[in-house]
Amino acid sequence: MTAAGPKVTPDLAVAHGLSREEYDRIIGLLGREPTYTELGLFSALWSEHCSYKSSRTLLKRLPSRGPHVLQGPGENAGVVDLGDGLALAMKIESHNHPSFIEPFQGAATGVGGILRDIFTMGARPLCLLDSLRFGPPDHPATGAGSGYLLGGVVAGIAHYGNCFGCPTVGGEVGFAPEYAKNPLVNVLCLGLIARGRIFRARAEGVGNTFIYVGAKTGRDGIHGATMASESFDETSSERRPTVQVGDPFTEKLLLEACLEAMATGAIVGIQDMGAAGLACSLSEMPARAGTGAEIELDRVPQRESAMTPYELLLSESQERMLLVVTRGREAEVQRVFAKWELDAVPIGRVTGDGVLRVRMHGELVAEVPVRALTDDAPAYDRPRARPAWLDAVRAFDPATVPEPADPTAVLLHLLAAPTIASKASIWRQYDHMVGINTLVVPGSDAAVLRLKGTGKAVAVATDGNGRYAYLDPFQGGAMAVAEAARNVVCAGGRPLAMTDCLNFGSPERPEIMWQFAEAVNGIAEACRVLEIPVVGGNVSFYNETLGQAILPTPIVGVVGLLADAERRTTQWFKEPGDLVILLGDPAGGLGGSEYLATLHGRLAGTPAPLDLARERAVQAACLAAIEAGCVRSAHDCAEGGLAVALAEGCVTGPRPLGAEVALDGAGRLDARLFGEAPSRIVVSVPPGERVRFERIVREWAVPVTALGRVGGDQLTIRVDGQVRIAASLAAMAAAFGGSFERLVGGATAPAATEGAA
Amino acid sequence: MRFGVVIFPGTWSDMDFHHVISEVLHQSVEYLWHRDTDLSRFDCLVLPGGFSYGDYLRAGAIAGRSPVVSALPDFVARGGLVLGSCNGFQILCEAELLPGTLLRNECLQFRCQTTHVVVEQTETPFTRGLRRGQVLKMPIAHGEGRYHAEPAILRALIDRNQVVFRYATETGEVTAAANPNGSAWNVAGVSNEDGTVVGLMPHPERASEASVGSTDGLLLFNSLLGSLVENGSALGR
Amino acid sequence: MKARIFVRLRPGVLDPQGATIRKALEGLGFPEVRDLRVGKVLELTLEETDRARAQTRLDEMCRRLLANPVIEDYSCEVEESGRQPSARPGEVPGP
Amino acid sequence: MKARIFVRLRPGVLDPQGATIRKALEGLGFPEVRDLRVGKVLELTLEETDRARAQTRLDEMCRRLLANPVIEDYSCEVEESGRQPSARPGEVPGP
Ligand SMILES: Nc1ncnc2c1ncn2[C@@H]1O[C@H](COP(=O)(O)OP(=O)(O)O)[C@@H](O)[C@H]1O
Ligand SMILES: [Mg+2]
Repeated sequence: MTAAGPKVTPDLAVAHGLSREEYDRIIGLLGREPTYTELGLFSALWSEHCSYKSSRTLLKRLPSRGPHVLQGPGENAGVVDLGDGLALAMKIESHNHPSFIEPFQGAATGVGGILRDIFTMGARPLCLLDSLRFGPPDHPATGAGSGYLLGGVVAGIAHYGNCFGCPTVGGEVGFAPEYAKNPLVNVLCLGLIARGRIFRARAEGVGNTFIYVGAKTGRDGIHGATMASESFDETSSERRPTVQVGDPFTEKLLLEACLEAMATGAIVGIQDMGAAGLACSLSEMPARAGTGAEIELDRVPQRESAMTPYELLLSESQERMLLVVTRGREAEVQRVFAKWELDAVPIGRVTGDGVLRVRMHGELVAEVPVRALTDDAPAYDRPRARPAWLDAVRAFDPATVPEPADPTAVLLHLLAAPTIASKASIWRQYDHMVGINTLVVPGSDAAVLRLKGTGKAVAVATDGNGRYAYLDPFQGGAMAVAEAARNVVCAGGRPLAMTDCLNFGSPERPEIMWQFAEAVNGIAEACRVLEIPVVGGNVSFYNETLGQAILPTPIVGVVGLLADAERRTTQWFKEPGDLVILLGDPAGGLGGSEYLATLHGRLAGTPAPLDLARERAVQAACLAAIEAGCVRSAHDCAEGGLAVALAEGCVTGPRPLGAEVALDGAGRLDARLFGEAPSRIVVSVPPGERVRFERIVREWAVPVTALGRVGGDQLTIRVDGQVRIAASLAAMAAAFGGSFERLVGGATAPAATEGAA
Repeated sequence: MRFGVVIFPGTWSDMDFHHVISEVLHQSVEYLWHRDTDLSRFDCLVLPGGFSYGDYLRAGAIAGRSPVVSALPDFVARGGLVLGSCNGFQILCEAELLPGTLLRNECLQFRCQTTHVVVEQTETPFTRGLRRGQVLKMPIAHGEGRYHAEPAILRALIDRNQVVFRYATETGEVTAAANPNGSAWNVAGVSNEDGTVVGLMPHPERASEASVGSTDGLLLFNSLLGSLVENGSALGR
Repeated sequence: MKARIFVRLRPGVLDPQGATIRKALEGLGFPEVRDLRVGKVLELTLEETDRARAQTRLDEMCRRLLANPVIEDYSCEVEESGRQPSARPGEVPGP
Repeated sequence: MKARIFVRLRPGVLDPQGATIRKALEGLGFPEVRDLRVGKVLELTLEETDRARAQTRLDEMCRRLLANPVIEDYSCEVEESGRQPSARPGEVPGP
């Protein structure tokens, strides 16, 4: 074995992000000290990002089986059956750390990575959604003025998705001070596959050939995987040279070439090279198949000169894939890649002994059992402790908050709050139509995309509320599932499956680990009751800077199926005279609400309770009514409560319409108008359908409240007979549409890194 | 009618045009690769949208020098028709098959939105079935769609009736507010002198089915098919 | 042989990017900037030893592909051998 | 006073645009081009008469806005007065 590079010592291992115990474990597994190259392999594969060492055991609690699941967690993406011989690949991933260091390229390469996860499965990407979190727009780091983080991230997503040609059809953007130095960039991708044509990341068949395809390898992002497994401190900027630049053009060629090569039947297995690059693919693919690999690194196409084995194995250059091709059929695959002007180079063989052997210049530079890198990676049951501060923040006395004197002004204020306001100035920068499948474009509760040739469609939404999770992580996890599913239901989709991205602080802190475990338990519980299996996801830890963690933020993406695409529903009112009806309990709570945060600057209380059985009934009732064709609009009540949901019903459609609504009952005025609670959906129903609607929803035993009627040019809300809100359509539209426009609209300062002109 | 849809490295509206031509219009359609130069089996070629060659250097610049584009002048001279949308329009301008060029949007951002265009010219095969002043609703999706030509050249285009579409309001008024990218004279599409090559920034293929919001894009194809029935599909070749 | 090709928007062609940058600079406390325009510079190495031939070839590349005469002007510089493009007199190297 | 600012990708940072243009040039019969990289050049006029002060200000602009230090290097040139940026020796002016 050749010891290229410095001598390996325990200190060097620690500098690689491994603990001393982990280093001893490596020596135990190898029966000797690792070479420098081998240390690089272990440090990357045993990083939190690749090994899930802090979360693996807990994630097993997530239910992943269901009648439609064709592929659960463990592959590059999950796959569900859509019928008609079609299957849907789905996966969400975070690119939080790279996006903080370089927002444009960080977000762009995040899109690139999730697209590859989808097309390695053999799927053609159908759409993207992006869930983003930033500090408040007036915070210097978010810098709406400089457009720096927010503008950079949005431009990066637009650059990559638009150039590649996959529509970005939805997502969400939220703001809170806790994200100022740790923005979140989570991207979800869906892809379509013929049911029997699913590819997997397995190196099957001793003697088969590993073929490297795509972009050449440079010194990009070496240690990206360990970077994503550390918190930020003052020296983080010194590690900046690791930033990768994405090339969506090459990715597009890679997509077409991979799908065409897959059609030859010569490809046995395929995996993208993402975090930890070649090292990851060369160990995970054989590990999944119980095989080994013999690799000649000299053959790897290289962009820079004099690269070492360590660098070649750990480089995170983008737009690359590793294929396993049936021995003797290499030329068929190479021909396809030549047509697309991409490299396709055999770099080694599948072996039967379970060992990864890497040679360079004829010398052995690494010889490691693949299981040592993968299955034998440490798994920790990290200490967990309920945070001492939790009771204090949950204790909230509403009496300390004055009731609003002018509820109309509060409504307009909330409509203009960055988390609630229209994000049109973001999504008009995204091509959300390419592929001509987008039946419901961004701006409603869920996007709807048709499945050409079937009459069916899929609905998809992402959701997550860091404030709820902060105040009650179990409920925050469960609410994320409930809300994403509710949004899909509001569009007329029957939830099929979900994927989750769990964004937390450092797992080495017991209180963060407690939040994480609670959130996973909450998600698991909601999945069981709502019968939505988890088919994959992602965990992003270490979202903290100088000990200040983000709000715990589980983001959930739910996909639903519409048996009849023509039954799709949007959130806005459509016809004057239609009845406005609330499904679910009208009561809302102030705990953790947007109202409390935006108007009173407080993050406190307990979120309104989530009764999963009730949630299930409300969703079932709404869906049944939509499928029966007696609902003209359906909108979930989320941030800002009932009043904001009604206002959005008025102003978000192509034709703004007013409404007249009356509320009766008990409770504080602000809680009734702006309080938040799960399991509430505002629908509009044509008067002639009222009887049929009531008959359908009665079967599900959910509370139904007739609120009023659509019509006029203002939203009037009477509470106990007294007009409390009277807001004109123009005022609401200006508040809702104008505020964000000013932040990101128009020509922002040109980030030097914007892509090709 | 035999359509060809050209694929350059980085093209992405190819499948969308293919879908509309075969599934909505039920016409014969084939893909062509950017290296193909035998165009004799086609009546009409479509240069679709996308980011050919990543839009690197200038949008459409590299594709504008590809073999298939080099074969277009001959194809056109023999009576062939060419429609370029979005990146296809940029390519045709770069190849000097259409006058002018497309620059970065004035807002410096990509824009994906619904636009309305008013029909200025009904002498092309793609607009023959339309009325002058008719308003069409078609989306745009581009970062470099600001039409530019030297003032004298633009004047000449207007005089020779080569401006085919202009951005307008829903009711057909040509206003600055209706101009999504800062195009000179609100130009959204132009033709060559004969009207046999037409380029436009909007996406007719995304406006060809009611379920996606508009069927106005189909009118371009229907005009074309009508004109071919009239002229016969051999196009005099 | 090293060479640089400059491609600039022709005078009279609107440069919104340049205008936006100028405005942003003004906002950051640089009011002294006037008429900022953004161009491209292509830095390349040519397998060519003859300066005159190199210049002819560069010119040809610009005409064939690199510049669009409708909107752009170009100019080419061949570096004197041994001299780095960035080591010009009057130039402040970045950090 | 006229000035030019060059902003380039740092060495080692992938330049997909440069690589694509190089390949296109090769296809058009210019195989002699190696390592093409694309940068930006900002040409501007400064209301400033002191060269040294101009250079300091330009440097500041680059650090504050014009260059992204994560992936880019920059350099600034102040033109000697009366001299045009394009009138350098060894330069072929475009048509
Ligand atoms: N929060 C989660 N919920 C469910 N599955 C998860 C979660 N996080 C990770 N997984 C699964 O663990 C596997 C490894 O994830 P990851 O390393 O992100 O994949 P990749 O390397 O393809 O990006 C995947 O199959 C993923 O779906
Ligand atoms: Mg993967």
